[in-house]
Amino acid sequence: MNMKVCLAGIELNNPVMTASGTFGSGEEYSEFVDLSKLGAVVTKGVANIPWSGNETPRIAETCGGMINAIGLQNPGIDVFIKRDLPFLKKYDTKIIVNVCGKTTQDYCEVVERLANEPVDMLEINISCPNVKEGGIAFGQNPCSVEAITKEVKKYAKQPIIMKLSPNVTDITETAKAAEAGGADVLSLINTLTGMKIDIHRRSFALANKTGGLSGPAVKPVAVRMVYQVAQAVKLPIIGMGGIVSAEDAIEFILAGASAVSVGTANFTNPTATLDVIEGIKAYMNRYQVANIQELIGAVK
Amino acid sequence: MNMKVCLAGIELNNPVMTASGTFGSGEEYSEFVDLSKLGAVVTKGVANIPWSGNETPRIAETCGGMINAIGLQNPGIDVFIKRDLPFLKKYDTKIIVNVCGKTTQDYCEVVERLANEPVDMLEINISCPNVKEGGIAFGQNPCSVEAITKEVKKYAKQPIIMKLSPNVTDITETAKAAEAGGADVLSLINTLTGMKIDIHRRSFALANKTGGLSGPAVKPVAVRMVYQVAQAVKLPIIGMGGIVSAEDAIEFILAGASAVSVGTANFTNPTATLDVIEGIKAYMNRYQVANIQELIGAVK
Amino acid sequence: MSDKFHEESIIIKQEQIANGIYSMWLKTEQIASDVRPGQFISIYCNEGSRMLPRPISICETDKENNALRVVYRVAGKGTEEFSKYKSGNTLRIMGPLGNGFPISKKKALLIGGGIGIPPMLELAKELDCEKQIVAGYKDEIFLQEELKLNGKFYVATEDGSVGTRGNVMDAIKANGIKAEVIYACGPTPMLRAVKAFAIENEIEAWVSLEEKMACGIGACLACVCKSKDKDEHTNVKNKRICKDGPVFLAGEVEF
Amino acid sequence: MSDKFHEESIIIKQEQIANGIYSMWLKTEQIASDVRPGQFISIYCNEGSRMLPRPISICETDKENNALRVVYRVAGKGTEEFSKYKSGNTLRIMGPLGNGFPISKKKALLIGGGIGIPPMLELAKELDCEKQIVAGYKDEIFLQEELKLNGKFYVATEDGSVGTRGNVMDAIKANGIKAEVIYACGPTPMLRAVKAFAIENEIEAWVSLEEKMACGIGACLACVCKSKDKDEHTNVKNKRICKDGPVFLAGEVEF
Ligand SMILES: Cc1cc2nc3c(=O)[nH]c(=O)nc-3n(C[C@H](O)[C@H](O)[C@H](O)COP(=O)(O)OP(=O)(O)OC[C@H]3O[C@@H](n4cnc5c(N)ncnc54)[C@H](O)[C@@H]3O)c2cc1C
Ligand SMILES: Cc1cc2nc3c(=O)[nH]c(=O)nc-3n(C[C@H](O)[C@H](O)[C@H](O)COP(=O)(O)OP(=O)(O)OC[C@H]3O[C@@H](n4cnc5c(N)ncnc54)[C@H](O)[C@@H]3O)c2cc1C
Ligand SMILES: Cc1cc2nc3c(=O)[nH]c(=O)nc-3n(C[C@H](O)[C@H](O)[C@H](O)COP(=O)(O)O)c2cc1C
Ligand SMILES: Cc1cc2nc3c(=O)[nH]c(=O)nc-3n(C[C@H](O)[C@H](O)[C@H](O)COP(=O)(O)O)c2cc1C
Ligand code: FES
Ligand code: FES
Repeated sequence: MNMKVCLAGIELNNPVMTASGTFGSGEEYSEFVDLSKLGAVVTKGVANIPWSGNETPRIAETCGGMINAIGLQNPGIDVFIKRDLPFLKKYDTKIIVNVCGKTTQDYCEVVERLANEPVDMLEINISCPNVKEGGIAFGQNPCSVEAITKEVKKYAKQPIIMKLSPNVTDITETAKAAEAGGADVLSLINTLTGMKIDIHRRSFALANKTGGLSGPAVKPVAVRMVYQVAQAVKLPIIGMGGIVSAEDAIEFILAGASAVSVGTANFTNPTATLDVIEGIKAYMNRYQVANIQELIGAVK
Repeated sequence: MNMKVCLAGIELNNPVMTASGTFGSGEEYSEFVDLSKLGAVVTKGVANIPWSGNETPRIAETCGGMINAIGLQNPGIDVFIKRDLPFLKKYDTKIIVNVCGKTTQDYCEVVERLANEPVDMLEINISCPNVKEGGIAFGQNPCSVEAITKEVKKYAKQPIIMKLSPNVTDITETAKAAEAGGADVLSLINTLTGMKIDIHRRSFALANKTGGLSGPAVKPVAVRMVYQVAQAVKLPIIGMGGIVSAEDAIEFILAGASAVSVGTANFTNPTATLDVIEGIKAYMNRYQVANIQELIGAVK
Repeated sequence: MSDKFHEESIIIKQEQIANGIYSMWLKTEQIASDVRPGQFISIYCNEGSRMLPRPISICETDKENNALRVVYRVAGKGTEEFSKYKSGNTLRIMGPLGNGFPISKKKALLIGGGIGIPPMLELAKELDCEKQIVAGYKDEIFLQEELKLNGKFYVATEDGSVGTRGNVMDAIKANGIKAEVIYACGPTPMLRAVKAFAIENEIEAWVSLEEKMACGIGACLACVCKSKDKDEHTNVKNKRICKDGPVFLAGEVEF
Repeated sequence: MSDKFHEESIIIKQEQIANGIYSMWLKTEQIASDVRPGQFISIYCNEGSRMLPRPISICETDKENNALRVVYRVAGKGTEEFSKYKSGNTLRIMGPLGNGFPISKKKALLIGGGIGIPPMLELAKELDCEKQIVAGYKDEIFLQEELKLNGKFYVATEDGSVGTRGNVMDAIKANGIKAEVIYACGPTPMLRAVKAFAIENEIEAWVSLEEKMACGIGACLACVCKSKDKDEHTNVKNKRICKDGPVFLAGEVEF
């Protein structure tokens, strides 16, 4: 059985990776998960300088999901390169660094700093709904998606994954814009902007008022978008949004994703990633699928 | 305790109504619900001529919700006026007719036909994701929202509610467009476009491939949009999307909705509407809220 | 039309009667008191992430005790949830739903395939006429004892372990069964074969159809099937299985 | 740092010990074997619509039997779910989590407010020094017997029905309690008062903080509090309550 998938020339042992922001830089979860078993570890977003993130409360539970407004707290690229990269290098997995910024310049700075580091790919987060500048502001407009992709590509030595926002009228437009800008891979979906109100305190559940909705609740939207994007562009797709089980992951793969990320489910089950990998194997066994390639985009 | 709310001059006994398409024309649910207890009954979408709707399967369950692609099956305006309106008139509730069409002309025809009928308001569904023509195609573009609102208003004798789609980058733009077009009330959200894949049969769960996601899963998105629209326009808002309990309904009201609709929850609990009304009363009692007006938009 | 009720029922007894097949007796307030064979109930999940009810046929009633029996197969997450409950646990249910089979005195052939067998029991108990019951199983058989008591009983199993090897049609042919009216419930391919057989032999045939449901009472239009003629209610060629069915004359619907 | 485990635990005993307050003993595989007082566990809901674990302090351990006790208040849907389970039911849990209280020989004052009282029991049992325990309740008291066995015990109730009328600070003042080290867990206003008291009297004070959590192990950055100095891990003035806490020196964090 062959579970290897290839994204822009980078071969992953299997298609299962972590969703940025839900797995730190892997260290904490390494107590539960042998990182070498993962297709890739995608790190929490990292910026050119340290960010303190938003006020608390930063999360709230919702039916079948959660909203978060962490606000991209991160220790900055220096600490990341010095501490987190060496840690990840100890494992036989691919390293994908999620990059955030307030300006195009910020993103480029991080990309440039990582150019000669042992990083396999970079995921550009232009879809975070929880920061005032940068993030989603870039990700909702096809023109700016194309522009930032082009800029980032100038500095990048590794393949570039553009992470798309679901908070758009037509995701194929931003997908095509990223493709036009030279993106190597697309990942989707980031979170849907949501809100929760505490009716007893009569206030917002999150200090930031709005937050990004993730978890199984959003899966139908995510699968739909992956399918639409798979029909619209030629780039490989990393699918995510509500994956809890192998069944969920296979839905995304059948819809057209070459790889998948597990996010919120890590919070419900620290070995969710491994369970998904085992479950995909079991499915391939049951239906005698020799090569996972046969499943990618098989439902049209 | 005063639970009366006023929408465009129409006074409702309470703010709780049914969401279009989940309650038929009230007859079936009247075995469980005394329709006179509802603020209003919003009917299933009705077109100028009968529509057969989509192929089956038309629905599929998802985590905390469902996707549907009924495809606006309806018996047409003639049967509706002859059979369903007289039935509804027997109850002491407001009657809101949801209107669908393939062209602007279709909508206007229905609106004109209803002008002299005993109908309190019309809700124009320009946001159904499950039909090839009409529906969402009108609802995703601010210019066409404004245009169709203007046209419909020409024929309308009753207040017009424009029902907005959540499948947009910025819902305040379509909301403002509807306001500019002369809408009297806004209702949101219609369903989020979603997809489910049956991994065992390797096919789409719905014959229509995509369907509209509804239920508690979407509530955070719906509350966020109601809040955003409440900040952006002056029109009263009917909030919906995932309301199951009074707590949910109050969230929408605090976010800025003057009234709320209960949809998918009817399928989980046929008396959901009544339970929501009772629960709102209990909340008002507990917190000594004399008039529900005090709650509308109280969280800012 | 009988009244419909929405109530909290109490599980009186639950047992596994075959591999993955469960039998559950529910104590109801009102629902069991006025059930026609072929009607079904909507069972709601207690698990909050599952919003839609599960339609399950009424297999048997104990009207004196206002109890009803359902026999179901664990097909997915909802039925799996039900299978874990024990006597004393509660389940919200709505019913009785749908039209049910029309009762007559004609020589009857009751055909059940797989999980379409359970409603045949209540039907056989209510029919007061000459009854022949054909039940088709994959391998393991269930409800055999109860059915035997209520008519001449024939079995088909796919693996031939019991009765005729093959499907219900094979058993009907092998035993040369004749009838004036057919009542059938089972997988669509079986119902198609029954319809063809009924047309060929000019027998009146009633079939019970399935479709995914949301409201279960005719309001949402999720569960339609195509009808030969324009339906009076929908004003198009669609009938609602939950309300106008699940039982239809084989000739009036397409499946 | 002790190892963390993720396992299916079995409820040995569950009882309501006060209005809305439940005590639950869990049989674990490994978690209970190496717990420090002040640590907590993440309890996962079985209900599939609730994705996030509930952080609950360890109230007591029975290391021989690898069991641990939690005492919790029904605050919302998750704790309500837990309260319905009976012995024999299972709950997935992760732990032990967080740093726990530092153990010393100094004359200690343990302050618990409301649902912050439970962790004080394991702490009192582990501390080998002069112990004074002040527990503040709204009205109904709980864990009193167990706490009495492990130190000099003072009570404050808001309604004055037992002990000092008022809050824990009132009880401390009323009884002129002195100490070299304070350990406190309870609502934020209480912790603020404790901090002020500790500064005023120059006493070392350890407080256990709360925040909404997602991962519970330091990965998601949901549960931070502001720190006086730049935190080594985060590289900003934020500490992770689940990992660097929940126990902090009162002076090093803002709350
Ligand atoms: C009128 C009627 C009577 C039925 N009687 C019986 C019976 O007596 N015994 C029995 O075992 N089964 C019966 N079924 C089928 C039964 O409803 C499904 O097996 C059951 O709903 C599956 O639910 P699940 O949660 O286990 O599966 P899932 O696949 O997890 O269900 C997901 C959703 O799909 C729906 N669904 C899945 N399969 C079916 C199906 N075959 N028909 C309709 N909806 C489906 C579920 O209700 C649910 O909304 C009947 C169906 C109908 C329409
Ligand atoms: C380190 C720590 C130790 C705790 N120890 C105890 C204890 O021993 N006994 C006890 O009764 N309670 C304790 N709590 C509080 C307990 O976690 C919450 O009361 C509980 O999570 C509420 O869950 P719910 O589903 O009932 O409420 P809901 O309001 O339905 O919960 C919704 C979400 O908010 C979170 N949440 C709600 N209230 C809190 C809170 N106060 N702190 C953190 N998260 C919250 C829940 O975990 C869940 O994710 C502790 C909290 C922390 C952080
Ligand atoms: C707590 C949290 C933090 C996140 N942080 C980031 C981030 O730093 N960068 C990013 O691109 N996406 C971030 N995301 C989005 C996830 O990577 C993912 O796109 C989204 O959660 C959908 O997947 P899921 O439903 O499996 O969680 C975060 C999500 C959560 C829940
Ligand atoms: C089965 C079904 C049918 C629907 N039909 C219509 C319709 O005819 N017209 C319309 O405007 N909205 C229709 N809707 C959308 C609902 O009115 C509502 O906007 C949406 O479901 C969100 O509310 P909920 O989460 O409470 O269901 C339908 C929804 C469902 C689930
Ligand atoms: S399930 Fe709603 S009409 Fe049949
Ligand atoms: S809960 Fe994730 S860092 Fe604390």
